Amino acid sequence: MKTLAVVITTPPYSPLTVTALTYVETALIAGINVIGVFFYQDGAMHANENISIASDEYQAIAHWQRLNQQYQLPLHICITAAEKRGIACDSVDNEEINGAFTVSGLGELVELTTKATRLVQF
Amino acid sequence: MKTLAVVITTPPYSPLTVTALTYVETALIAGINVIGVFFYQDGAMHANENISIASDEYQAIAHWQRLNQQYQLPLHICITAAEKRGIACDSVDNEEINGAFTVSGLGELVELTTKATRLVQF
Amino acid sequence: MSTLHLVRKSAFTTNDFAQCLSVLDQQDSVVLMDDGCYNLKHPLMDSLIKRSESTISINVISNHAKARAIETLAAIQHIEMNDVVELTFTHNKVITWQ
Amino acid sequence: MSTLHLVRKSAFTTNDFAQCLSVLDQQDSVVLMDDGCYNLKHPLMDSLIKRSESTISINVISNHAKARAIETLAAIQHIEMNDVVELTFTHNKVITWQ
Amino acid sequence: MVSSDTQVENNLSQESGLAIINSKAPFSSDFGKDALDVALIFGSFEQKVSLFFQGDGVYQLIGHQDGTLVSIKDYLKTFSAFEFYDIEDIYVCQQSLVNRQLDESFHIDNVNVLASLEFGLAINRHQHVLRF
Amino acid sequence: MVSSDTQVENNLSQESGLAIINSKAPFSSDFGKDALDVALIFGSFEQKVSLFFQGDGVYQLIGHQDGTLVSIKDYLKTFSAFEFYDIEDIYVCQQSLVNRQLDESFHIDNVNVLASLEFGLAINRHQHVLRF
Repeated sequence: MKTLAVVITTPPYSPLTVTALTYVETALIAGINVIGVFFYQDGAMHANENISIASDEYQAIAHWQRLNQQYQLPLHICITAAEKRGIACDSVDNEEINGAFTVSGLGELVELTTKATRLVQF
Repeated sequence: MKTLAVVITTPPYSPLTVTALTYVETALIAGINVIGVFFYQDGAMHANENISIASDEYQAIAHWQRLNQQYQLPLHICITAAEKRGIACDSVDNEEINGAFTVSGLGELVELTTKATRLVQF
Repeated sequence: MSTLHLVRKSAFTTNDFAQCLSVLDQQDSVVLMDDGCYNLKHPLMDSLIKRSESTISINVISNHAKARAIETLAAIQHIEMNDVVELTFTHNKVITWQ
Repeated sequence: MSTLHLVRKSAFTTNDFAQCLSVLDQQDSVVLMDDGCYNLKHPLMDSLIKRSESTISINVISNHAKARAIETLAAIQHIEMNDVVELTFTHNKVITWQ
Repeated sequence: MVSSDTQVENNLSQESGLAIINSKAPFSSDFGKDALDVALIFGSFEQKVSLFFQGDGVYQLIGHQDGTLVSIKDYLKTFSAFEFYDIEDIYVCQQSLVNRQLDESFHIDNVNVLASLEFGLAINRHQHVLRF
Repeated sequence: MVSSDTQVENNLSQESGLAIINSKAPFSSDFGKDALDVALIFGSFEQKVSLFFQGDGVYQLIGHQDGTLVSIKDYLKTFSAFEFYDIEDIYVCQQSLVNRQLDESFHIDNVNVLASLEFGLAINRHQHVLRF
């Protein structure tokens, strides 16, 4: 069974994130088992519920949400990276964190890396 | 009269911001009239009230606040850059925006640039 | 033990591509994507193509090159994202140079 | 019409320093700061020092070099941040290469 | 006493306005768009602003690009509004074009191709400089 | 049927664990610290992790640095904890050192200086690679 884990380090407003998203969606369509996406460094900004990108620009966060719903794709946000970037991760039912994302520690990256046949970083 | 305007493009968790802060504080101590600091691009993240940096690391935001209080240094945050980075700028009495910062448009950068003898970017 | 190298940076601006080339092995493949597409016109590409006459496969994502109006070279394979996904699993590992 | 050039990037990684040098004028000054301090050991520095025997002043922020354990060269002025502030006003403008 | 000749020379050498140096390629970061936003706001406030393209920044000027192929809103199209904003001074570094094997054919008119020396001198004619 | 010799060879060539390539200088971004955090967590979960230093990343290993001079918490000191976390495979690219006129003297012990070919082969012995 081909399993894939992906690490995202670019923020939602970076054009480079489009490439990462296209790659992940293409893998899902091809039937690859994407066991999880881990958002690290500036990638953690994806979980910020307040991010507002001009409506005529690429809506990376909405696309990740779509993949999460359509394919039950797990989206893990690194808590340390998120807090450093102004996403309050302390409350249980946090309004600031986009519901499609799970707040995780780096241990989740170990988990994904150990399980995945391939690890790809963007 | 020597007047100085400064543009900050690096986020509060970047070590490069230490250099910018040291420069601005040194200018203030030297009696230079720093007419304003404009936070653009990732610099806009400075106004995010939720940012939490480990207590043993450099607290850039607290230092900017200090300069703002001690020298009445105007700190302008670019609204477009801030919204893109998840800082909600819409409400009047916004709890998410650090009180030391003023939400401004790029017009403020024009104003500062026109008035300043020198413009320095960090 | 082949490696898939995803090159995302312009060699005209940073040295990431040079670092990639320094560890490139004979069975490896290179995919130029994002600003990595600009490397098609970089002097480092000539030396890579000469080396690749052996076994290294060099690819570029068509849309990424076309978006940037970059003419491509005959020695380079044009691929799409589904090919990148396939290459991910036909190689033993992936290194992203960004 | 002199310019103060603040160089903050390593020339071993990016081409910002090379771009700076390409527009450098005879009356200009250069300040190496942050990772720009690494450029003291870069081949581009030799050519700059040769040129600077004329009038270009080359400076490095002491603490920034010391933090990085970089030995400096005799041809280079060691300065502090208050010197940078002063240079800001003794030159007509500032360009930051970052 | 200053002679009128010297005065003319002083006026010519007067540094004014903002020079924006673009150093990044268009489709991998927001830098080009961020620089454009600054240029347009200066234009709309009727402040002098000139654009310089150097290094990978020259890729912002090349013709036949299409950001939509990579799902990017193509801000380069807005370059055609420069005339409307009275942004008339657009300079590109010749050496950067040569290094990248690029022709001097651009998607906007009136781009001045300058050798490094002249490129630097053109920047020097401005009072302030920002680089993106 | 597989001979025991071939089995030994297969075991030797078995790719396992994570290789982390460090490519950034220590005091201008969080990349080195972010890579270190990943390395330590792999170590604490008793997963094999090796560290590679290439390009400006080699500056992370150089002795006599002092981040406190630029008000930066010196995460390089934590490198001395590698042994405690059973992180024993540390490789540095010789060519990167030579280019930067750096001696092979580091602030931690047991750093393996490798020529480019061997450096690449050492990376290849891992199943996964991250680069910071």
